[in-house]
Amino acid sequence: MKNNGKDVVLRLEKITKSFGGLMALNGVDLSVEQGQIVGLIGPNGAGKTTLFNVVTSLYKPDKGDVYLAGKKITGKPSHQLCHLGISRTFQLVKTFLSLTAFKNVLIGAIYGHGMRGRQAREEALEALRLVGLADKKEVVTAHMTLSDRRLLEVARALAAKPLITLVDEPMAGLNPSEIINMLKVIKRARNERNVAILWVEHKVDAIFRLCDRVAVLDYGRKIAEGKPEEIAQNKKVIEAYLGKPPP
Amino acid sequence: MTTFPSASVFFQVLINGVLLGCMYGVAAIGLSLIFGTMRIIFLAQGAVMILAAYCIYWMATLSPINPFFGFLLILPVFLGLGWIMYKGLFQKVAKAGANPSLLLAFGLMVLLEHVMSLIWSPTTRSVITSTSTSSLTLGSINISVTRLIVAAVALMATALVFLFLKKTMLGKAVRAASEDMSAAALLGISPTYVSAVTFAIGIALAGVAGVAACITYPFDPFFGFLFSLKALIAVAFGGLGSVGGPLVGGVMLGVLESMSAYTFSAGWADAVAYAAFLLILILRPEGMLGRRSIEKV
Amino acid sequence: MLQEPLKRKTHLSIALALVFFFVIYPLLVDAEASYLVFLFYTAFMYVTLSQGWNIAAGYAGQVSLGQHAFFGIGCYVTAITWRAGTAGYLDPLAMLMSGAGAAVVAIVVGLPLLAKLRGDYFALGTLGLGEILRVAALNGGSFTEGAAGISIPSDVYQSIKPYYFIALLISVLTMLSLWFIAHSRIGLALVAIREDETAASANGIPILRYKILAFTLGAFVTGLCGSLNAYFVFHIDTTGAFNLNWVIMPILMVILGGVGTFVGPVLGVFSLIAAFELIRLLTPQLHPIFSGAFIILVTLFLPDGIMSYLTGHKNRLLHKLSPFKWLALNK
Amino acid sequence: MMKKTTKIVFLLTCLFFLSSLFFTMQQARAKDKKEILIGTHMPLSGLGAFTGEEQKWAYEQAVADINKAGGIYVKEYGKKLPVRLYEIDDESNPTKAAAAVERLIKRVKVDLILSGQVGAMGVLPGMITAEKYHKYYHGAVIWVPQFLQQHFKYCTMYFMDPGQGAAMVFEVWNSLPEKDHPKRPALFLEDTFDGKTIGNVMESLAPKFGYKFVLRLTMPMGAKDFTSQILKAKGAKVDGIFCMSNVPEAVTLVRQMKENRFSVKAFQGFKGTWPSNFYKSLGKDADYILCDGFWSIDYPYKGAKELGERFYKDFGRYSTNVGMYYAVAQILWQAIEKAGTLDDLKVRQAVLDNKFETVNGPADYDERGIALFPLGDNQWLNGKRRNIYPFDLAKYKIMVIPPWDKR
Repeated sequence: MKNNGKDVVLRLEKITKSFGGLMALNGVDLSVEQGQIVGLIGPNGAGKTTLFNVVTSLYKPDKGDVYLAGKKITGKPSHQLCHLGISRTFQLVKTFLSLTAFKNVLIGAIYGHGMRGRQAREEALEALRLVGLADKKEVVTAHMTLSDRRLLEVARALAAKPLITLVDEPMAGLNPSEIINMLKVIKRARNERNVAILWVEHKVDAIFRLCDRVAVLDYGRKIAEGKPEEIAQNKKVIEAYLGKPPP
Repeated sequence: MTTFPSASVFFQVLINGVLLGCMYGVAAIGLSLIFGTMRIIFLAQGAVMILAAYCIYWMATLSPINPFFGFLLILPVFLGLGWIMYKGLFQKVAKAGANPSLLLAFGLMVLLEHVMSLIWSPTTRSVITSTSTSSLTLGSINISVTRLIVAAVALMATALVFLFLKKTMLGKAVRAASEDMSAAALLGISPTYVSAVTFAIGIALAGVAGVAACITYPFDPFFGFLFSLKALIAVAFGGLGSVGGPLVGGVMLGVLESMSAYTFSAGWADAVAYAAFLLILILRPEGMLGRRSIEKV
Repeated sequence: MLQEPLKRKTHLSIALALVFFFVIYPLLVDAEASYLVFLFYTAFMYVTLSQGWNIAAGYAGQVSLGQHAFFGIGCYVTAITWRAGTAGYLDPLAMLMSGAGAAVVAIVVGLPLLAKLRGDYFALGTLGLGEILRVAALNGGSFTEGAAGISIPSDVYQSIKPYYFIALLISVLTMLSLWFIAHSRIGLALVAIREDETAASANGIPILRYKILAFTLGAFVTGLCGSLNAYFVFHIDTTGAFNLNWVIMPILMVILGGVGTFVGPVLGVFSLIAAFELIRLLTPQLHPIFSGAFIILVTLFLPDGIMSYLTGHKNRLLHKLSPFKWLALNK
Repeated sequence: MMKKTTKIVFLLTCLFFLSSLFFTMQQARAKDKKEILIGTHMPLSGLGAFTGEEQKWAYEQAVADINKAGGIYVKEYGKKLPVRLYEIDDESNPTKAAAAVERLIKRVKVDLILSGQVGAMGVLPGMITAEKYHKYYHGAVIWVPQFLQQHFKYCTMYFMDPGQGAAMVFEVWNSLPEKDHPKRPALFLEDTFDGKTIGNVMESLAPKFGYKFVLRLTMPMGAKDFTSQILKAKGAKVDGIFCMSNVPEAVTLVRQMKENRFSVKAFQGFKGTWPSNFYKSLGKDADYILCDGFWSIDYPYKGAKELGERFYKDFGRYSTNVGMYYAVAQILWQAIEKAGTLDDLKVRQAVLDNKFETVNGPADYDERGIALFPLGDNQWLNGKRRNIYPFDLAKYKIMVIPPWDKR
């Protein structure tokens, strides 16, 4: 499937998901093209992480489907999705604490992509280099800083050689200089790997600086989508974030 | 297979199951509380129960005090014992995680069992009360008075634990801590204090369960372990961490056991209970009253 | 990094020297009259049982309290085939069948349990499995001979040596396979599952498959031990075969040595057996009391197990994350 | 980081543990015999602990008594040798019982082994282990078929005669007035080999005495509730009970019978109803219940009365067991003297070849190594067991149990 001459990597069609009475996602459509960075923003509880979890099959959507490179993948087990080309990071960092940084990334290379032996090791090193952790590869993750662990997660996700990587608030809890570093890493990842990135973020300015396109969720609905500069001007978005201006 | 010849037999079996289940429930409440804070299967629970039973046995043989008084006496004594146990043994080890605590509990169980066997000899003992074998008759149904008392104790213990957790400041702290120890610490609650309190209450409840057991059954130093195994199943049946869970789970287990013993065969009753337990676990992994937790990522 | 090959070499030579010692020891002494030979035989058995538990619980984080079920299956498969005459005395085929029987049950039961249950619930579920099998064997009619148990005449017994060497062989093979697993991609996956199932799955690890693999492997070696035990005791009944001892002791030994470590459980086995023997020797009448006190003292002063004491780094996080982490994180 | 010294201390302790193992091994059997070392293993903890206590007492009395007489004359050494008893607790666990016998033979290096307890839980694994190392195991408390299955060459057994025991129950029931014979008796059996064995014998012998059991109910070990079984029996109009179980189960059964207003004319208990704690646990409710006895203080055999009184002095209660254990030891002492050696096979042969007088009556082993003794029957009344069988020795006659509401 082509869209403006580029391949559409991930396409969501009318995703709906509710917990009990709460509608967390309501008919969300979204598509991401190859090599594109798409930002996903919205106030707290807008359903951003839920959307990620639907894409990676942690939750099963009530309605709607997920397509990867044109193939329907709704409800396939997480580990198969990783083989097919979706990798992700987590909002609450989930590194394998008792393993070294290198082994963390090696897991991505071996199990995410199915590489073996030397090839897997080289890929892991390469991914570590990309995020700038090459010199810390023998450090046990439990002893790493939050910022390093976030970078490590990105490296692990990239080592799986995905078509698309889902990054979930990679800047949460980082200080300004660490944020700048993370921005560089994400940019580098896209440029070097030509990988599509779907990015949930709280820090709107970071998103606007880097994304090709931004989608905005509010109360489970997509209220806007477009280029960053368009979104920054969008009335609905400003309302969602700041509340309705007094009449 | 035996079918029920009449409705009254059915109700008789049902009521007996419920009363037996209350017995399991009483033992399960303490187990569930300790589990809530320490995240371990407290293996020594059965031994602590029997320790209380021997205290009552001693009291009943050496003094004219009515064994039912034991419920009141055991509570403060075992509250203190639990406090000492936590401060002296578990506090240090709890920091190192669940595994060493489990090991410690096992060591405590072995030690207690054999010390009791040394002091009171391993012969079967029992406490005779004024209600030991009396029963109420409703139509053609007989209800054991002792078991009725145990059921009342089970209800009261559950209610008290519920009130403690929901209404008192300390109880709220315990709940906060059992949800998230580190978050509770941030709120200014000392985790060790909360753990010590919960553990002490758990031990006190084990003591109460011991009193309930000794007025109902003959016991020996090694009787507790198998009993607490059933209590454990009751806890899981009801749902780990819920207040009413142990009692509900215990009653379910008791009814299941006595129903299968009547209709099927007493020899298979245990297996039927365990199989139902496995089935429920698989269908409803969070237990009957447990909340289905949504994983945060 | 640079030291590693050297370290590995010393470790290997220590291991080889130990195995060599154990191989020649019964040849140097009067094996039939030596109590130590019997004690070593018991220790080898516990090494296998401990590592059988350790692989699922320590490495993959799936705490099983149902190892006695697998041990019992091993005992019964051997006893039944032996009685029927399809297998002979110390028959390798019967032993493999016993292990396989335990493994099959592990797969059949493990599939629903491991797919649905986590942490403590899985532990309780496996405990239930052991009890169900015990009752089933008790009511098994002429197939298991119920409470009477299956008796095989003991007059075929010649010497303790074959038992000793088979137990040694099984434990060495178990250690070897554990080593290869721990140092392969499988080991990586198991540890990842223990540390974080969600992340492991998101990184492409088929977690159910690996959990079952670890659980089944543990069941297989436990079944082998059960089989050897059946040949050793000549009488199999429910009390002996499905005894909770077969699950409690190995767990104690692994915790004492160090959960999720390779050498720890071996140290745990030998020090616990040695300590219990010593206590028995010093106080024959009171030994259970002292054994209980010993366990309490060890946990008070060595809460992280012998292994972490020796290697010096106490990895607290490892403990927090091991078996019971699930509820703590998800309440 | 760990302090180096503590680490070294720790390693040294480990080394000490291990080396101590080696040192303890080196107890060679002295050429110059100073004593006869008898090993035994008993359930002093765990499920069978209540029987282990009396066994331990009886063995220790037997040893003290023979040593008071100067020991046993062993011809091979040309002198009287005192007896020393080495006891191990097998924790009522078959695996530990087998390990206990390994320890007795290999580390303690005992001369001969006196029986453990409770059939498959202790005696059978003990015998099998002794057989492996060709050590004589002077056994008791095991059923004949289990004993025979193993074709033992180094073991013997001494136990009650199940056929006679079953016949005794029916004879006792038949001694009631005709109208009070249980017409619809039921079997309450624990799910162990004991329950199964005796249940089968009872069922097969019943027609010979004009009885037929209308129900055969299982009482699982450690079960807490027998109401379902009681309701079934009530439904089947059961009026007589034969119950084989341990004490806690028997106590619970009787309590729940009363709670459910279920009366029978005769209640014969085996195993679970004889201990004095059965009566202590039930009080007056235990009255009229029948219990078997391996032995009785009232037996007219030499030493029986004196032994029973000695037990009463130590424990403040009477035993229906200690005489049997004492007799086991008595037989072994006599056999050693007759054999004139401590050689395992020769002592065993002496056990087989001779007739023995004991506090439990005469004992005569057959060529398979089996000696059976008859069972007695007693009825509880006011805290005392009144001996009612064998009829020729008994001072009392059986009484019918009055219904619960008429007591």
